[in-house]
Amino acid sequence: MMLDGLYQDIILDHYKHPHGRGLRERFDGEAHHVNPTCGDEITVRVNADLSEISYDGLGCSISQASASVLHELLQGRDAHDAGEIHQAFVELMQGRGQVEPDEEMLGDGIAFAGVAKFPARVKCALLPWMAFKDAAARAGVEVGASPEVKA
Amino acid sequence: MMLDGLYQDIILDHYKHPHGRGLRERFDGEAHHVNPTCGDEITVRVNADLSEISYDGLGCSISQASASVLHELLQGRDAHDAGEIHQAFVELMQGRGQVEPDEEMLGDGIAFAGVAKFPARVKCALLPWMAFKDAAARAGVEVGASPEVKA
Amino acid sequence: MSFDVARVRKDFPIFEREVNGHPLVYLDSANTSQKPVQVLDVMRAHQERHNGNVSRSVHTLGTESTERYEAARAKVAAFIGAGRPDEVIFTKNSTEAINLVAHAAGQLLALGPGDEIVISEMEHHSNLVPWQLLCERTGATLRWFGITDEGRLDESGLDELVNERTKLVSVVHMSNVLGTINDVSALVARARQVGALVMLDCSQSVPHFPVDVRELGVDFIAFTGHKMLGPTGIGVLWGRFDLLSEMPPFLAGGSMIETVTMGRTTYAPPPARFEAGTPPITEAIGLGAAVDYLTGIGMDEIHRHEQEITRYALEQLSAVPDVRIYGPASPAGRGGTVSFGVEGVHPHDVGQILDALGVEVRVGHHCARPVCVRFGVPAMTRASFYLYTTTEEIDALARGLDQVRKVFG
Amino acid sequence: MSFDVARVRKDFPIFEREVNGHPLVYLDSANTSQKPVQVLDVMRAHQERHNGNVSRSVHTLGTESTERYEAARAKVAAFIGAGRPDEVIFTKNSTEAINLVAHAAGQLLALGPGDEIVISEMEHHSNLVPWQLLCERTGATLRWFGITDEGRLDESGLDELVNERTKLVSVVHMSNVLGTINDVSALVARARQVGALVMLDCSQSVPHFPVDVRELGVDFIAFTGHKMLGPTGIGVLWGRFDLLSEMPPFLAGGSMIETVTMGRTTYAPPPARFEAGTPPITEAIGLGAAVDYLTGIGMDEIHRHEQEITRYALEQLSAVPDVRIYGPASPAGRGGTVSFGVEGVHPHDVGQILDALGVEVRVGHHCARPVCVRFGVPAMTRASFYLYTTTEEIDALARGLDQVRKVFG
Ligand SMILES: Cc1ncc(COP(=O)(O)O)c(C=O)c1O
Ligand SMILES: Cc1ncc(COP(=O)(O)O)c(C=O)c1O
Repeated sequence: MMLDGLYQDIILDHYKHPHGRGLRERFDGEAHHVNPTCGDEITVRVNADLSEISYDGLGCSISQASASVLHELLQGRDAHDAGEIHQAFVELMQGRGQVEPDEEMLGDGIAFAGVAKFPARVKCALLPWMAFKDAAARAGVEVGASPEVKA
Repeated sequence: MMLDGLYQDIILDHYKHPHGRGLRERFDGEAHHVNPTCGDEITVRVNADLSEISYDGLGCSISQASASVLHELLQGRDAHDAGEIHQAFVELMQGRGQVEPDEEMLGDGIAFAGVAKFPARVKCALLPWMAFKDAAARAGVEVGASPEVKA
Repeated sequence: MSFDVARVRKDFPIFEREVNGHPLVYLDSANTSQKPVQVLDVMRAHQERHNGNVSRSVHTLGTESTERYEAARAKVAAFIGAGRPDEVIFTKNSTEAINLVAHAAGQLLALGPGDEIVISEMEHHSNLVPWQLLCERTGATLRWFGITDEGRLDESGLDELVNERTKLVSVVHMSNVLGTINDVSALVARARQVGALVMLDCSQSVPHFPVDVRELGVDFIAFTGHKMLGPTGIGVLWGRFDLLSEMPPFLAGGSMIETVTMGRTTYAPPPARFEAGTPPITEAIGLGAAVDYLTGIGMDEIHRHEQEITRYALEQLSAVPDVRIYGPASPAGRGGTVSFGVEGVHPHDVGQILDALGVEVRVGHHCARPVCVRFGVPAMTRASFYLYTTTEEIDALARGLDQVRKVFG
Repeated sequence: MSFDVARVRKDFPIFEREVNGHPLVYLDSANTSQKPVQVLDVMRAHQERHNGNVSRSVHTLGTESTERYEAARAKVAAFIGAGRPDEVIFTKNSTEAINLVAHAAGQLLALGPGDEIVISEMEHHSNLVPWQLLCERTGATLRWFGITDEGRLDESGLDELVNERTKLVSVVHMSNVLGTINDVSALVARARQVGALVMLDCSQSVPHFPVDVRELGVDFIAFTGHKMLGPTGIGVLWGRFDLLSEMPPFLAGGSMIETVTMGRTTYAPPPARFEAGTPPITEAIGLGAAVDYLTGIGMDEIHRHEQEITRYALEQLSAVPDVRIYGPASPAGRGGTVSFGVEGVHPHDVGQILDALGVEVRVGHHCARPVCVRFGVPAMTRASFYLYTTTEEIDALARGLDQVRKVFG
């Protein structure tokens, strides 16, 4: 069935057992993003040195698993690395399934390669990443100029 | 050619040699009507006893000839007769070519029977008659409740 | 002649297609309906043979187009029991129709601080945001009916909510989320008592059961072509003629004027006054054909069929473990739109797995976010039916939900 | 490959029909254009195979519809040289597009007494009445350019007319009556000097010659699908993205929101913010197909063909006794729209006799009454051309005018 690409075990796993979920009290930047089409919401908080990245939200398996993966990939990185990983993830999502993911850089994130073939779900996967970018900017961290995302 | 029904000699004659054209100074009721689609305009003035009906306007052969015929048919009639003739003319125009005109009542007006087959021109033919009805009402004369006309 | 859903389905070319390798199971008609070949043929023929602009020319093509366009108006008027065709205004959708009233009737009512507009928590955003904006523009206050736990309009506070300060009440006739059909008789009576205008959002009712504006006793209704077998790009505002006659224009431009000078313009009577610019001509004609099609089958028949499907769907869905239905639990007083949740699975995921099985349902807040908030969820899954829906399609939905529970179990 | 009008005509099914026993001679494209089979096929296929609502569902039909709808937006954006697809807003026609700006930009500019809006005497009512109403709402003053005897925009008073009080200038790019193509470079430069916004009504230009919004240097343009081989029910507003981003919504409802509560709503970014409700989906896709068709032939080629036809028509019409042409007398700086009068014969009668010969021209004030007033006539007769117009059709027009003079001679 067509869903194999979308609901990889890795994604379902992150969804059922999310990493780093729950907002920390101390943070330097916060952003709240909403997907107006489906009502999915996420709040992301970061420290200025990215030593802490926490989140909470309501949403589908894709957006929730994506937040969990984001936490795993970016927490504790420096701004430069975080920017590179961020950019790679965004490019993967916007590649309509044509981009070959770099497992070394994206780790569990490569499980999202299949999502890129479902245009309606790409924004689910990107929701936490866009919120993270805003939160980081508010904490004074620029994670690179990723291409703009259409709501 | 299809025009025979529309441009009867009688109509062209009234158009080229209109009866009663030119506004009188003395009147009891006046109305100015415009056909918004084509910009045709007419002003009609009447005395309370319908002894005088005058008009002036800009428009196509159909509306101008119709005003001339109206003048000929209604000036000097009493309100009852004018109402009957008015009603007969309106019915003829709205009959889509299915109404047999009464020559005794409508005189030269029967030449307009063919106009009824051209929906876009019916309002040209009716323009003076609607203006007359309003002018008469303002002079205190009711010429009967003719069916409403769509602009 | 009894209703034959198999024969009806033959009129809809889209049912020949597959989705993800499965026959299409289209359960999203509350979002937009499919179109029978009869409607598509009329539109195509018009564009190939009679295309011209309306109300503007004496030439044959223009006259033919005008006649067809006006005939569509007359058909729509008859379909909803309007007193006269001139009470029917063609817009691009329901949303424009409601905005038109919010602007033009809003201006007519000369709203200001202290005045109140009443809507409900059950509204589609299209019957909510225009009134919020009207209140912002004028200083009037927006108030609303709540929703009961059963998914019905909570009229317990009717007399307080609709009071001497109320200038206009606008509520949905049938909820696009809960399926609830609102009996508005008490509301209309109360509005009459206090002299308030009443508008009904009939986007979900006119397509599905007989609606008669005179019986309803309201002042305005809005509905939309694409939900009733017609094309996109066409909607309808119906209004009482005397009210429309008093209303100032909303959109301005060609064809809505009486005469224009650089300094001043006077306006044509309704409906022209409210149809600025070239209208959706082919689309109006297509809507006329859709009305012919619906009338040919009979709105009573269609309603009866949908009631049966709804009863069956409610039974089947109730039998699926972990499924919770929002809105009235029995077919009485509701239409063929059923929203539900699957415990522990986000609607997006439900919809995605169903789509993989060819079952097309809508997920999200359905442009009625306050309804979701009322029931404490960010989103719902919705299956909605029409004259072409079969019990086999409901079975496919139920099977799909088993699959959903398997993946996320 | 050179332009072959005979081959082009084969794409338009309507040219097979007769009118009043004569082959159809369609000289009313400025009113509405005919549609090639390529456009009709794309629309039909969409409705038969892919119909679903846009931006709302995760299901396959909804995704396909959304992709096609957004692809149409991208095509239209490329066609007019827009910086990005999001600068293209789909409306129902030009008229709605202009009203949108009159409301939303009007609100953004916070207009009040003392502010000025500048238009021209050459405007279609759709680019005139919305500004009159805006001035009524806000107390701003409406001012306008006159027309020279040659039918050109009178820019002699430019610096006084467009001044520090001017907040917005909106003029027609090509007159739908006189055929004049306005070179707006001086006007745009002056508007920039005083900080005024500039809108161009491109309803008659975008269909007929290459238009590049960046070259024009304006802030907004409006145009309409049915005049450019597309269907009715679809129009376009293009605006600079940064401006659109600052503008408040106009029509409100589904799909234009970010989040909604009963008390407060926040809005989506452009273009969604300005596309409330279900948009004309099939119609936008049809417009995309029309843009493909036009691009396939080439807008330069189309313009060149129309220039030749116009030259021929101006010659032929000048040769008919008693005919007076309004507007530029040579093809330079004008398009393929020629208005004229026949001495002593009302345009209605001219049009009627031509129609009897199968020649479809428009008569009346062409929704631009001030232009008629400027030239001292209540109405004009207008012949307008497009890529499918032939010299034989011009000959038929000339022969028809001989007949007109015979009947009324
Ligand atoms: C110059 C001009 N502006 C605006 C319009 C209005 O276009 P629409 O009627 O499609 O809104 C037209 C055509 O009718 C036009 O020729
Ligand atoms: C109840 C209700 N009102 C209004 C609308 C808006 O209709 P449209 O999007 O066609 O304007 C819809 C559907 O989207 C609806 O279901």
